[in-house]
Amino acid sequence: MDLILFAFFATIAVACGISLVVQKHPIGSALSLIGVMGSLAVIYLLLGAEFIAAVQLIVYAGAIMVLFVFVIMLLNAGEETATGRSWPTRLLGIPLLAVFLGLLAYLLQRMSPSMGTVTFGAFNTGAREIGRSLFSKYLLPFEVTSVLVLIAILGAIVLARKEID
Amino acid sequence: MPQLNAVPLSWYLMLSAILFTLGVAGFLFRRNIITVFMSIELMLNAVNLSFVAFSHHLRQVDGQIFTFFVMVVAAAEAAVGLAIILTVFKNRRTLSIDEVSSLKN
Amino acid sequence: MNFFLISLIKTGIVAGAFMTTLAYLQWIERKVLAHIQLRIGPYRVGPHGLLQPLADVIKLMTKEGFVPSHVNHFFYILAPFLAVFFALISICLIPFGPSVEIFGVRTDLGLADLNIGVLFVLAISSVGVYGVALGGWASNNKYSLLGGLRSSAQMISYELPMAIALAAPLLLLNDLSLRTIVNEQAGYYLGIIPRWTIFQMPFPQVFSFLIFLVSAFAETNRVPFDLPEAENELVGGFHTEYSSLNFAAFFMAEYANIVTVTCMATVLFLGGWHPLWPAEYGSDFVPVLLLLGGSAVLLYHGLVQPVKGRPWDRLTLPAAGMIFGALALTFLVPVLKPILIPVFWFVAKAGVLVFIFIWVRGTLPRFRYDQLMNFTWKFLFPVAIVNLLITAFAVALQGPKN
Amino acid sequence: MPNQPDLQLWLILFFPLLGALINGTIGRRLSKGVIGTIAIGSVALSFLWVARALSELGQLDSPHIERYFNWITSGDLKIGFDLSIDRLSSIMLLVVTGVGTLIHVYAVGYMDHEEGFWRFFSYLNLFMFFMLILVLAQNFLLLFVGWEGVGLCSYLLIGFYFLEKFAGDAAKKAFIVNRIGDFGFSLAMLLIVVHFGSLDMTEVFEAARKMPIEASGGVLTTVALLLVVGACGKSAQVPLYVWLPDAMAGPTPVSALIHAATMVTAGVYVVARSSEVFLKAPIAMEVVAVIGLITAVVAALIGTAQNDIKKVFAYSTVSQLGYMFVALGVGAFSAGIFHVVTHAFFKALLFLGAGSVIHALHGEQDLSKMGGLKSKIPITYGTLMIGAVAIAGVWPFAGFHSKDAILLAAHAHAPWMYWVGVFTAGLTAFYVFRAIFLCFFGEYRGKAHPHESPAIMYMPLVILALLSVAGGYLPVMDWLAPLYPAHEEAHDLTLIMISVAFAFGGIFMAYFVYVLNPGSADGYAKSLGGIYRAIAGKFYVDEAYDVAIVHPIEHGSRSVLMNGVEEVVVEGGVNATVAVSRSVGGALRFLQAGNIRSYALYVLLGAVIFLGVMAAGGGIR
Repeated sequence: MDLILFAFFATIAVACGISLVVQKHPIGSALSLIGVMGSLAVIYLLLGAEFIAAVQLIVYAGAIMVLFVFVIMLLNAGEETATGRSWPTRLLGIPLLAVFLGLLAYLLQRMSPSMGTVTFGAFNTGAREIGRSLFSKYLLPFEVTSVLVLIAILGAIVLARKEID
Repeated sequence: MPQLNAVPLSWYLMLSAILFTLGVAGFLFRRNIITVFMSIELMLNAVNLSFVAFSHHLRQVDGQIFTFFVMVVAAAEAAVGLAIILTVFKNRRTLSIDEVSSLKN
Repeated sequence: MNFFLISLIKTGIVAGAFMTTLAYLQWIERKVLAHIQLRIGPYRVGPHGLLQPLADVIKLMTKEGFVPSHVNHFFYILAPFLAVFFALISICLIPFGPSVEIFGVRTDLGLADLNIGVLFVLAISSVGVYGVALGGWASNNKYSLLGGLRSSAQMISYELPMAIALAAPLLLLNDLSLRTIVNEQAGYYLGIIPRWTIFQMPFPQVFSFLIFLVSAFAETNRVPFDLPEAENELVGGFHTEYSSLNFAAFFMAEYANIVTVTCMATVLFLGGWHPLWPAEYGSDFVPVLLLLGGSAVLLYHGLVQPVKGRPWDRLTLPAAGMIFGALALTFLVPVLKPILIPVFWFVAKAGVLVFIFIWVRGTLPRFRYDQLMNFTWKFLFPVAIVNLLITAFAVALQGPKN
Repeated sequence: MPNQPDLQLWLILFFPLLGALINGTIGRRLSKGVIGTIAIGSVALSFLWVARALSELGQLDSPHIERYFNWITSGDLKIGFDLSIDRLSSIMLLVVTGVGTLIHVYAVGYMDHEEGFWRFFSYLNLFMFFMLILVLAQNFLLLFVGWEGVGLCSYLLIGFYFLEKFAGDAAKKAFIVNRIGDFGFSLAMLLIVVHFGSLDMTEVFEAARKMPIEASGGVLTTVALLLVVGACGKSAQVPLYVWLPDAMAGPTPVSALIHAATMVTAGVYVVARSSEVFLKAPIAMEVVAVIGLITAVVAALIGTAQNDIKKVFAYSTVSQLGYMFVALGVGAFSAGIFHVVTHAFFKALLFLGAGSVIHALHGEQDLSKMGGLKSKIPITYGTLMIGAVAIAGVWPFAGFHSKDAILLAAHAHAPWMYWVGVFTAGLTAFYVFRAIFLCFFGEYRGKAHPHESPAIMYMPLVILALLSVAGGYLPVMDWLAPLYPAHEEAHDLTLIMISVAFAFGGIFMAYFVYVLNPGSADGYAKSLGGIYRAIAGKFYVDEAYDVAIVHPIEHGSRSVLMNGVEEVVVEGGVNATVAVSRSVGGALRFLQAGNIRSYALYVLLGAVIFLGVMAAGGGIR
């Protein structure tokens, strides 16, 4: 059962990821990214991270990506135009990426026997545990992050209110 | 069905690796700033996945906390980054990364 | 397998009921609005226009599903599907009643129950933007685009006060599973005042309820926040370019959202299926009495004193009266009673809220856009935060729950 | 010194520093009254503290040392922040703080109309701070700190009117000339460190005492000579005296405090302080004496032909310093210090009086535009007259005692020195009284409307006048006697009479020339011809320096440094660097095309390499 679910959503995720890369239109990429996030949320559920799954949907799919879509619409960004300067990156990039992925895979399969398996429900974390450690063990980082967010808000406002000149 | 109910951890990690690579690919090959930005988000997601997977593996909640922080930071980053993109577009009238390669217009 | 079977049955029932409700919600809305405006409203199709929804559906289905040439096909088609999907999906988390015994099978009234139900509903509603936004964008039409932009901005903005308003009762009930939440609200103070969240000590959540309601209006793009489809400025807003089923899909999504939101409000603030006063004071007989009264009125108007110039009434009103009476009797059947009573209370509360939705639409004018934004950012948001703080403080003072 | 009380000597330094800081930082916003109060108060406080400390110490048979913290530690060389008081420094302390206080009071009145009031007083307090460090220092390095500090302050204060060019130039001149002396001084310090392995004065002098007298040079002689170089710079001795007359560009209180009473005597103080060293180096002693004599005569000669009242007094200062050096040179250290004290009194008096005159004439300094002021500013006249008599060395005024002590010592050392000294005394009397007569007698030759100075200005004058009268009876020499080997002083009345006679001769000469038949001076000047021109031209020393030193340096730097080093080496090097970096940058430009994706590519490359290494290393364990 787990395996099927995992396989299914993993396939969706990878497919959406690929489509993010190949889509010509930003909106298309955005939607595929949302797809990735949604399937990742499900996979988080499989990993027993309910809270993270929900937050993944709320924050990523619900806020960040909406922001992206909003901006794309606002700027009415069309399909991107090919420029001549992209061939060297392609030329070097594709093999490099292949090597990169290959190495990762190699290392993973080297380590996999030592890592065991994941079974649904073996380890469940609700909002409670997260909240506990968030407000006890990770209190300082939490507060710092809040400050960071505040700063980000201010920065966004300042940047966005700038007029065209 | 035992092995049907047990997915090797390394598969999750492999998935995250693939997604990450895809993100890098998007970063490398796309020319639209927004798309590049989204590729970055994709990489973040991939990393988050490994975090959660490890947190399940180690039976510790910390990995998920990290994911949480990553998300918050990503939100902040998105806010500021998109604002910057807006400004860039206002000033340059373009979204292509190659166009904005120069420090001054 | 048993589990799957039961789930299947329940899904079927709920889906059917839900769809019908949606269809008839529109009829109800039109009727209510009509009476608010001193009109009769749908009357021709079927007795009192009861078949109007059917007619509408047929009309919309038989219309040509026209796709303009200048639109972005994929997203143009995708948008309404997304909208409907996200609108319908969250109903499956709503608990309509307690776990009951039917024909020897014990089951919960309600499809599913997640540990993070509230968060899930929140997530779905936050993702719900895409339908409208994409639709507006894909239509490749200035008005639609504006509508889409407006709705996305509006939804993001009202997401915050909504979420924060939700957080406050969660502090009182300290659980995220909707069913647990409802169970937490069982019981009465002084044996008479229900322990619903809006009445619950140490800090009754009246404000957060109001905030939630207002943001709900905005989230569902209802008057007075229906900027995305402001006819007089944006033609039809995001659905200007849509026709036939796509168009219907958007409307269905809207009504589905209304239902979901009202159900959420009921669950979170109005104590779900718990009756307004305890059963020992005869709260069980409220539906019976209501229905009987209704049937009495109908019979009176149908048989004793018919209204002038409406010949059909001689047949339809008594028939309706009969039906009402029959329904009233079903509430007395001991087997069905434990199922129907809670469901009744739930539906009653949700219905009242829905009525409020319609009522507001009939009375209030539309906001201006800047007013809309100022309202949420400068009023709702701070108030919600303050409310949350006070609640947290109260809860902290009260000490840990037993 | 375990049995000695802890006197918190640092407070003496602390008060002026605090005043300087306050006035220097927030002085701009303070009212003049507040600033003046702070300035005077700080100095007065440290004066009181000195008095208290001395009263505590009583008979100061052995120096009182307070060690605060270890300042520098390099290898086995330890230099602490140590302050000390012995009989010598106690006198200097009293003079510095006492006269300093008086001059501060005077300055408040004098600078009243000036811009940068707060700036002036913060500088002045800072000077006091450094001067006190110099006096209190227990080791040479700390002394050098004070030494440089007073140099800095004198630079700042000479250039106080930095809007006028001459002030800036004078300041630079003073600073640069002092550098020469400081160079000598620092060399001396290095030599001391190398030889004695310490800079602590007590230790050094202990070591020096044990060493034999060097009849024909040696380490001590070198050290002594280097110290003398430094002292010449600070105390304006031949050949480094040229900066002092120009230093009169500063405000008059500055001239009085720094360039008459305190700082310029630092050289004398240092030599007297390191008497142990000098006593072992007769050659150095001779040099000191000769330098002193030459300075005294030359300065006195030049002084006779100056028309700027302050310049006159400046040259007299130089020649008086010469006297002190003579005293040191002939081994009469106590006499030298005694003269320092008395000179501080009457020279401060003279300068402040001159300042009062200038103040009365709204900034007029030219003697030829004065005259007949006797009746207009009587108090200034009286006090100034007393100062003149005192410097002329007439019995029983202060100058008489110290000067005659010196002259007797000189005669005991070598009679010819005595005669030169006496001649100089006559000259001194002549030019001082020339200035006085030109200023106060005859009829008024200026245009401004003179007015008497306010009380805050003439009160210090009066006090200093009293000191100049009575200062001669201060038991300075007896107080210092235990420090220095007593040398036989033939109390030869005839010698004294001769010197006094010379003084009166000078006075009468001046009276005859400038009062009885004014205007005859030019005639005499003509009859003297070249000599007079030489004197009036200050022996063309400045010009000589220009030709001999300044021009070669300027020209050399212009030709060698600017055209040679600058253009060829520096610019060439720069251009070469530019060319190289440009070519390299051109090569590297393609890596840094601002193309983000290529950057990402590099990052990816790095990651791949990293992973490769990991894989080769066999994964993570």
